[in-house]
Amino acid sequence: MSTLHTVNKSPFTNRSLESCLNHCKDGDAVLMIEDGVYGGLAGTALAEMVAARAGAVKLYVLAPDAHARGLGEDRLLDGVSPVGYDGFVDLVTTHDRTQAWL
Amino acid sequence: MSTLHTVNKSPFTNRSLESCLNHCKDGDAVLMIEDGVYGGLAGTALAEMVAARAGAVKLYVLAPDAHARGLGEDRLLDGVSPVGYDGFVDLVTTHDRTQAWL
Amino acid sequence: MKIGVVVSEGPYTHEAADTAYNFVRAALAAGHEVPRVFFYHDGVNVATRLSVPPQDERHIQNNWTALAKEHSIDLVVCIAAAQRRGILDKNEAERQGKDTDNIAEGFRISGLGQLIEMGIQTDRLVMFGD
Amino acid sequence: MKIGVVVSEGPYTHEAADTAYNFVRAALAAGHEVPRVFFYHDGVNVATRLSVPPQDERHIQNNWTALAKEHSIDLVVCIAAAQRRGILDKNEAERQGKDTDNIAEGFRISGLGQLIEMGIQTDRLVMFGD
Amino acid sequence: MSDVKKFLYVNRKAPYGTIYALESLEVVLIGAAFDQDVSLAFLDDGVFQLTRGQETDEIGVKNFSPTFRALGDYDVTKLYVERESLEERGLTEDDLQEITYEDEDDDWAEKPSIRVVSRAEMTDIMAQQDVILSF
Amino acid sequence: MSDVKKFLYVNRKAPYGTIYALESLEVVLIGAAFDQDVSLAFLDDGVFQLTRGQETDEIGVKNFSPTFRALGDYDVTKLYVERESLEERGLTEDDLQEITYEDEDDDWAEKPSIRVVSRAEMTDIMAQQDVILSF
Repeated sequence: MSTLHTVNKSPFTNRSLESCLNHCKDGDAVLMIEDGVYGGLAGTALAEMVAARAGAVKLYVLAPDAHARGLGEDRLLDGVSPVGYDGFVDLVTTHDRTQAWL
Repeated sequence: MSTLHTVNKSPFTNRSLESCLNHCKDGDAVLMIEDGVYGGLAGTALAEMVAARAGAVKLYVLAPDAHARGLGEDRLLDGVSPVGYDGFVDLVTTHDRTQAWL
Repeated sequence: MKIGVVVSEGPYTHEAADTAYNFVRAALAAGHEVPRVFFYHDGVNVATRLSVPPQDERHIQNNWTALAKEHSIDLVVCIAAAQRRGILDKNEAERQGKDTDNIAEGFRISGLGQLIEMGIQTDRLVMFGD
Repeated sequence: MKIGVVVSEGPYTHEAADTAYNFVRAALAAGHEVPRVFFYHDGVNVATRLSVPPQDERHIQNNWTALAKEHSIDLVVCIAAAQRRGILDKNEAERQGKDTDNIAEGFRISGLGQLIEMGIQTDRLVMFGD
Repeated sequence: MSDVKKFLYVNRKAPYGTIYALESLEVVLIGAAFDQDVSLAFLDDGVFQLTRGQETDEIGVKNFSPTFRALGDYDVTKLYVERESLEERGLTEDDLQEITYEDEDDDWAEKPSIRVVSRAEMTDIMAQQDVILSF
Repeated sequence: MSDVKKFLYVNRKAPYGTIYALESLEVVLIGAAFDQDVSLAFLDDGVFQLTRGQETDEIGVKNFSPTFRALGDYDVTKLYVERESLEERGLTEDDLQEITYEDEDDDWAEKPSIRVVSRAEMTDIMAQQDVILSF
């Protein structure tokens, strides 16, 4: 029994990602979409907070949103995987529920 | 020459207030409106950040918004003054420009 | 699998309606069912037929209307949220004494019960919003 | 003093249109002029005449229409923002081949130049949004 | 599988600045008719929805906070409030409205609907749901 | 007082997730016809608007980032970008598009429009304006 969490806001502006990571259980997945993809960036002031949960929680970014914003996959934190919309669908169906951190 | 800054978002969710306080000049005023009024609360995890600028910057909350949210004036930080819509208008006209931190 | 979808923000202003559209297309392509999409909060504004975006931009309402037709998706607009924001069908316009309606083809106005029902009858529920 | 006002968010969803309304009333009561209010982004949705809020809630569009009439305020809705979001006047509806318009009394649709002009011609500009 | 699903309404936004709190409550009231297992979660700025003494006359917006006190009549009796969210905002349980319900399994005794829980408990509550609606 | 006012467009939001960045640019383009003294400020998430290599085909949304490179033709030549905002986001000036203008006072020499400034300088720039439009 595990949850797919989605986060759609920039963590530099809004604390949704932080709250989400604070309410994940080990084995859950977090998919960063829309402006949320900035949470997957390496080398930022927040990278450590995000990286601290990588492993226990699986971290993904929606690649189409990352590409729209000019973020190549080489910019992503270790442990953050890009997925397409098809991967998003798979994450929804392979977890027991989806929780949106709006 | 001074600026009236308005902030309308909760500082517990959004970093607008922090960014605003980081871009104020001494002598400016900051008026917290709508969900921004929570920034004027005493005893919170953010009170110290806000209080650190009180004095150099004049801090106000829009009282009608504070009352709507059940925040009496006894809950406000020292140095934070409540104003009505009439006071809001006075702040606009007595400063040289208004900058909204949307 | 049956997947229910909620769209909570208006078109163009937020990416939510776009992400939901791309998600639903991918879900259908993968063989899943999306029996209903529920539009709530400003999401109801997706359903206006009066939108005229610039020609080089996507037409969000048209995209949803076409997708729903092709895949028999029930596009439900919350009546309470729609009334506040001025999205009306013919019935509602008459009932409220308004001189026109503005809902687009493929959308229908109904109650919040349709959202709960969707939550009960689908295997997964995914929300897109602000 | 002349004060220009911008409303950048839609009615009911955000408090911006309410705060702007209360601010404008106070400015007028204090003897200031508010020659124009400019509606941009989702703020254009304030201008629909099809809104039907619950009877125990304020009617945001009616309030603006009445205030503008009483004080001769020019309520300008940005044409580009309005087209995307489906707010049309009679002219625009005809030009775009739409079967109806939905703009309320007291609002007019015009270009972004009216926003810049307001910035030039007023002593202060105050923005309300998200 | 039973026909009853566990529904959780997650409230993370402050009231009045945006409509989400009010429109969340509207879903809860309609949803109550469906005989599901309903819980409400209040965390982050959502805890501000429950404060006492909300007076909205001056902003011209309807005060919907009394509606929370009616939830018991709709058999909505589990309102989980996160302690860490309260503390960060300088609030205690005393700053919140009293919200109660009558427990039909206990001779209609009046009981509190608000249950202040830790972040860890909130995490567990979220992980036990079938359907999560976020506002 | 001169007829020319100093207008500052403040951009603090990321592109595509919301429309503010695009609709801000639309105001700048129209405003350019009014012969005012125009500057643009990019701080907080607004610095993300200027990143190179934006490719929006997969999300089905129009890529408006090339428009920034046309601003010089509209005599919009002062794009102030806050260094602290870049650093917090792991960005350097090299991650931003090259945006230039031709300086008519200097024999049409091509010059950079982007000026990376410190937070203190940004604060001073803001304090020198007549009209501030926020997006």
